[in-house]
Amino acid sequence: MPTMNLLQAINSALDIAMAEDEKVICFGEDVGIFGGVFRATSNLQGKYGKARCFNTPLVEQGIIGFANGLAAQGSVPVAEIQFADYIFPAFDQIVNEAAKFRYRSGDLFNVGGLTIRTPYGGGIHGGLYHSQSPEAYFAHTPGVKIVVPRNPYQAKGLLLAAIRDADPVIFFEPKRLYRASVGEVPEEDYQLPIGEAEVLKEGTDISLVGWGAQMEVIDKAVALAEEAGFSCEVIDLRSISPWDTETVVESVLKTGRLLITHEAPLTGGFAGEIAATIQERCFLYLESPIARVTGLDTPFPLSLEKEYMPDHLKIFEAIRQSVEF
Amino acid sequence: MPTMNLLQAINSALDIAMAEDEKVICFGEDVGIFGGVFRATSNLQGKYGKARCFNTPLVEQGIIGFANGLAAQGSVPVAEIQFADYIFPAFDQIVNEAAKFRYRSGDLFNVGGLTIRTPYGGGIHGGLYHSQSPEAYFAHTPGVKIVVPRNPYQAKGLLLAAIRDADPVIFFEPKRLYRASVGEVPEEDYQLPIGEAEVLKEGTDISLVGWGAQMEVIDKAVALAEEAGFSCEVIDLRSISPWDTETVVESVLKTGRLLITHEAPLTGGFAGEIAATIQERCFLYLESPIARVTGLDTPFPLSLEKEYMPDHLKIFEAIRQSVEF
Amino acid sequence: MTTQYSHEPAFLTGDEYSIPTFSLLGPDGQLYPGAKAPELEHDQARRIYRSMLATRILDERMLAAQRQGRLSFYMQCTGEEAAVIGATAALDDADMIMAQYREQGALVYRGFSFDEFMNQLFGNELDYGKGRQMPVHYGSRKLHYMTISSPLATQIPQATGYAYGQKLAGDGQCTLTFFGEGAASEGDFHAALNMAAVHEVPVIFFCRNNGYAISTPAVEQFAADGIAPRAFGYRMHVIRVDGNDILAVYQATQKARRIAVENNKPVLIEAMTYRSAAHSSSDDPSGYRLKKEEEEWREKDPVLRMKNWMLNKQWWSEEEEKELQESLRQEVLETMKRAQKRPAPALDTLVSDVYAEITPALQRQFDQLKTHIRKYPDAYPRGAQSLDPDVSVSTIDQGDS
Amino acid sequence: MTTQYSHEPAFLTGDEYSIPTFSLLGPDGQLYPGAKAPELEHDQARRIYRSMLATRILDERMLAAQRQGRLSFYMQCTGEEAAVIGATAALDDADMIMAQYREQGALVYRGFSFDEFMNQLFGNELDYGKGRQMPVHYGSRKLHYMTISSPLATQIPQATGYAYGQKLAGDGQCTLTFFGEGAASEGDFHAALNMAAVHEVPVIFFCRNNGYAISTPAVEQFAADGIAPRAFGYRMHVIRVDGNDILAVYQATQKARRIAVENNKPVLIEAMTYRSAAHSSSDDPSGYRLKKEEEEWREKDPVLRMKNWMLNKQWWSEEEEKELQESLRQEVLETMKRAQKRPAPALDTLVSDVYAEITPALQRQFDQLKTHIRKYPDAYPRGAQSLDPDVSVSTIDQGDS
Ligand SMILES: Cc1ncc(C[n+]2csc(CCOP(=O)(O)OP(=O)(O)O)c2C)c(N)n1
Ligand SMILES: Cc1ncc(C[n+]2csc(CCOP(=O)(O)OP(=O)(O)O)c2C)c(N)n1
Ligand SMILES: [Mg+2]
Ligand SMILES: [Mg+2]
Repeated sequence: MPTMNLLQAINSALDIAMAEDEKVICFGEDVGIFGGVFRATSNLQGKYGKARCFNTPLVEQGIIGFANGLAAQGSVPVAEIQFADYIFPAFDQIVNEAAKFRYRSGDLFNVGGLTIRTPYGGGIHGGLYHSQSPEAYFAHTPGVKIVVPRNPYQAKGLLLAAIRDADPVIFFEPKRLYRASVGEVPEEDYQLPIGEAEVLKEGTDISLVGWGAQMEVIDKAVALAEEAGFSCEVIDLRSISPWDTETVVESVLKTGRLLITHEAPLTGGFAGEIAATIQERCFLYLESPIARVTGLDTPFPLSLEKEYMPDHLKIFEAIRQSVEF
Repeated sequence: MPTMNLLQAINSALDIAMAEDEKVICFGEDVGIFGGVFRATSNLQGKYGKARCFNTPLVEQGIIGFANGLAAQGSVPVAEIQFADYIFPAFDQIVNEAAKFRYRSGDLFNVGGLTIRTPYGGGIHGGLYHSQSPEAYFAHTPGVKIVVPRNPYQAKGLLLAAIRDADPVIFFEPKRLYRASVGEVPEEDYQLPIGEAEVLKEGTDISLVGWGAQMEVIDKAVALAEEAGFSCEVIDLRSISPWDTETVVESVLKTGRLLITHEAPLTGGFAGEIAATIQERCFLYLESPIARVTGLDTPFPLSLEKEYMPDHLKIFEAIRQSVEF
Repeated sequence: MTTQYSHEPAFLTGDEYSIPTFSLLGPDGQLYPGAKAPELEHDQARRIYRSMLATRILDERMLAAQRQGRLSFYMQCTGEEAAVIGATAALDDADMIMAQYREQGALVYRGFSFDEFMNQLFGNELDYGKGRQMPVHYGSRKLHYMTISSPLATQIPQATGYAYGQKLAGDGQCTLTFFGEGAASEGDFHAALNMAAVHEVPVIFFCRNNGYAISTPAVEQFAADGIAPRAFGYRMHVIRVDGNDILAVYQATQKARRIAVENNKPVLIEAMTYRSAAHSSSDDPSGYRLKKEEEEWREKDPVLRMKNWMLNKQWWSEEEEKELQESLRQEVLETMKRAQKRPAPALDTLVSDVYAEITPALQRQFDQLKTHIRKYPDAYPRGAQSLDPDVSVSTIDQGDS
Repeated sequence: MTTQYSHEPAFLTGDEYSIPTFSLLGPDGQLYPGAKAPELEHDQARRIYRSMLATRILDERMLAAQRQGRLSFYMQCTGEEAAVIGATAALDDADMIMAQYREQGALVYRGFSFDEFMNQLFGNELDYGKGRQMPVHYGSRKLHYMTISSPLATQIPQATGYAYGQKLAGDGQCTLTFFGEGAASEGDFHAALNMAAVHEVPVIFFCRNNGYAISTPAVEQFAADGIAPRAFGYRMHVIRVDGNDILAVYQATQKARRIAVENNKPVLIEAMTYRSAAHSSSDDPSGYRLKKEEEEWREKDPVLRMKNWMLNKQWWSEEEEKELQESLRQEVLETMKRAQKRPAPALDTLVSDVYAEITPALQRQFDQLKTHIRKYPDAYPRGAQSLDPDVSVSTIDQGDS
């Protein structure tokens, strides 16, 4: 099996989707000949022509508005927003339009073909506007799905599933891992399921839940924790919306403890939703408070990024506190 | 003391703020001579002139962009977004700009003078786009404050505080109560504190937390609950951001049970944040799972609005379940 | 373009270029001297006129019904029938229309039945939109009419995208999007026109400049002479047309369609017209505009103007007029009664269509809701009846209250 | 405006009006025949030229420093110094400038010291922005230069609002906002210009049309002949100017300022220029444009052009040039070293300025963080040193790695 980094895996997924279905159309700022500022769309314009892979003017609300219309027409747009920090001008087209298109029309029309790809997350010295993790904003929006892959293999399989999914999907790509994460990825077509979490490691003392780039951080924390004698169960949520409640419930019924981690600020972050749901579903089984290890309730900083990030040490400390509660 | 409805209370607050400080400037779609589609800005243009109270072109991102600049300059803009459902085109100017203005500049510049007023909520046969309660989207955004009044007295005192607050504030007005809620409101200037919840009623079996129009619904539910023998403590959060954690913690430490209610969809709604925080802070004192009574995870409907709404019966049932857990 | 240099610091002021208004039919229903009517066959002309009249009467009756409390909300097309129907008639019936909300005339023209209108207005079980949106949010897949969405201007970049898809599909269709001069202030408008020009998309941007956005007059909406000059900013074909002149609108849109479909170029049309009625049933214009102004525009009424033209051509008669008016009124009444009597959509429409398939979490919420409704059927008469048609509930309020 | 009628269905195509480019100084540094230089005193001319040179050298050195790994990111103004500095020099020093990110020349002109630049670039304890934003996000309250924000075009409607406040304050100031031709595609641009025209706001919209938005060439950004024709859509004063011609930019902006401040009218200026360097230190233009094109533009270099003009006027000499270049290089080096050595901002800058006062919840989070850092000082050298300057931590990585 060939080895790919996360960008190559995404490029491979796009290539397969475009080759298979001429309705698949990729566009966004600088995605044309340049292949995107991260090069995720490299060579696609050359292979499939300017009509199917092109630069757009610099206007996110237009990109998603255009994509919504294109999807309603029956095409399969894969729109790129250059950084997740710049998705907000398109917020109305996503939250009021894409998410409500099918519902409001009684399914006369839908934008199920739509996929929005966007790099998210910190740890790259990006400061306020090249680091945000806005998944929770969209998780409060019934009608869109949200997917976050943790490595190249996941990225390819989940992106192919997202493009073919019958609903609009926002696909958040952990840009810190674009080149850093390398792994075996099949050359061929395959899909991974949307809406299903994956248990990466079984354990008995505590369940750790995360997604995307945070899974790597969890792994490091688990190494410390296991050394300290704590047995951890690790779950990659993969889909934030819909999220796989049952897998998490089942795990917590077994371990009695739960820790959730994300980079976004604590308040209103998606860990809150998970905690609220699990305390209800597993009330009698919880042996300690559900812990959240997240970014601070501040904008994303630069010089003190290390201090801000929910790293393996913070997770490890929270594991200890939870188990020793 | 005169009697006012909620609109009159808001109008009175704006009048006082504009009379006191000529830097206060009110604008938005139709707020000029017409006084806004709900008439909250009635007579202000006549009294203070077109330069200080005016119609804007129909562009929410422009309204808030303009307001941000005006606030940075030292003025005190009070911008109206005609319906909270239409705040999303301004999402970037709020979340990326207003909320981060002070932080990113190291306090060289800030938009503390900014207040955004907007009517929110359901129960008026408004369907998808005249009913939304988007407070949770903003609650995940450090740097803006969020205030929701429950009645005319609160509305006037909180709005005056919001206008004078050193930080940007989004002021969500429960439009269902605009004319329906009537009460005594002082003619004069007064302020109510932002960031402080109010305990409206003490009780011993369960704490009920809500805000805005939902407080009226809670009252109805409490009437049923007390009849059934359950003693309820009622808390109006008033500010969603920052929210008064300590008051809720203190209450739950006493009652051992918590129910939170809002109109917005369940998943990612602000009740999740409260539940997550309280299960952590009050873990050993909780006698039953924290309950959330909210809208469904769907867009806001029309014909079946009654079925959708988190009404007094749903709250009453949840109280019963919680106490009898 | 080769750059031209100048060595004088001269500012253009925006008044360099004035865009004339294309018009054929005068307010009296006579062609202007020198004006030439477009080719318009007898049948087509009658289809157009009947649609205008049907729209006018539907609006009159439904506003009255709203006033009687029979429905919660209504919006009239009154005064703008020529703009909307003239444009629609110039399209191919399979071209996509993405409208704002005040364009029911387009649907009438394409054959949306009064029953279909009423089902939406009353949000009953037959409403294609399953009773989820406010009245006037029509949509029809078979008539290529995109379901209306309340947030303004969002449909404009969507129209660009839709038409881009049509171009790739190569089926020779185009998209026409209607919007008001107020909505044209939104950022989405700018995005839509620029992208359409850059990507050479067969889309027609049709602006109904009716002078007001709710209470805001056009002079507080923009400083320029209307919307048409914006086309210069995108290098886009543009024409301004008398929106109350059905022949001019028809011909301009026909030509625009040709530019769109044959040259793959977007076109902007600005139709100068007037919102003769209130913004909606919730609005009262007396607070912001003069009766005199309204009366002046009534002189230019587009329906009367076409009627006179038809009478002149002997393509129409007063008897036909009377007969049609009566039968339309009758039809409105009957279809309204029918629609009002129909039950609300089934309870599961509350949770279907959020996603293509219901999610497990939402199914859970729905199951809880059903249990709750069965416990309190009286409090949720619609839901209760949907769950169990035999249940007797104290009050059923069909339609909106 | 009185309506003009036409009875022919004629479409305008967008090519009706071409906007010339105002220019005075040719590429050789000579005035064009017939061109008249604006009034520009010796001292002012030298201030302008020294600022251009300082900007050029700062950019050269800092890009080199970035290449050496001394800082994480950099963006050059190279090729656009005349546009930026010419515009700034035409303003009153107390006018507000709201820039995009490539306008460090404006700060140099107003007297931002190299120390101040370096503190921001290295995000150290003296950075006014407290090390929170990426390099080049400068701001200065005393120099009336709004702190840069990365999201594009957001500053444009803010400039309209800021200038509206200036108008109400009646202090005779205006606001100038810089933006790229790419950013002008954003919805915020449309909102800003329209609102400024409607509300008669003293704001100057200064577009640096440098041909590219990262890799996207202007022809894929808009179909029109540049940004200037958009002014027609708002009925706004507009001028297009050779952006590499300092005299033309200076004079055009002076006149624009008069229109803004004296008539309370917004003005759009489009400066035709070229981004001679890469988009940023992260970019490599060889993937999307030809060396040949870059070379052609190097012929039109704005700094050289002004230098030649200054030499001709004997307002400048090669000796002065050499001396200034050397001292500037020296200064860059020294200030860079100084800034790099300074510690990072104190730990509490992580949580201050979110709100005017820290909230109890954030204080709680911060207290927990401090406890954690004290437990693992080696993992957080900056935070640990800030908490306890005496602590010895294994690695301190000042600057960005
Ligand atoms: C984004 C958004 N903002 C505000 C509104 C509220 N609103 C509904 S109609 C309207 C006026 C629209 O005016 P115009 O576009 O001229 O259309 P007209 O009503 O004149 O046909 C406003 C402000 C809305 N529906 N959507
Ligand atoms: C809203 C937003 N979208 C995308 C970006 C990413 N981005 C940064 S600079 C840039 C190109 C800007 O081009 P232009 O406005 O022409 O300015 P120039 O770089 O040429 O000076 C892009 C796409 C951003 N910063 N903000
Ligand atoms: Mg209008
Ligand atoms: Mg550029």
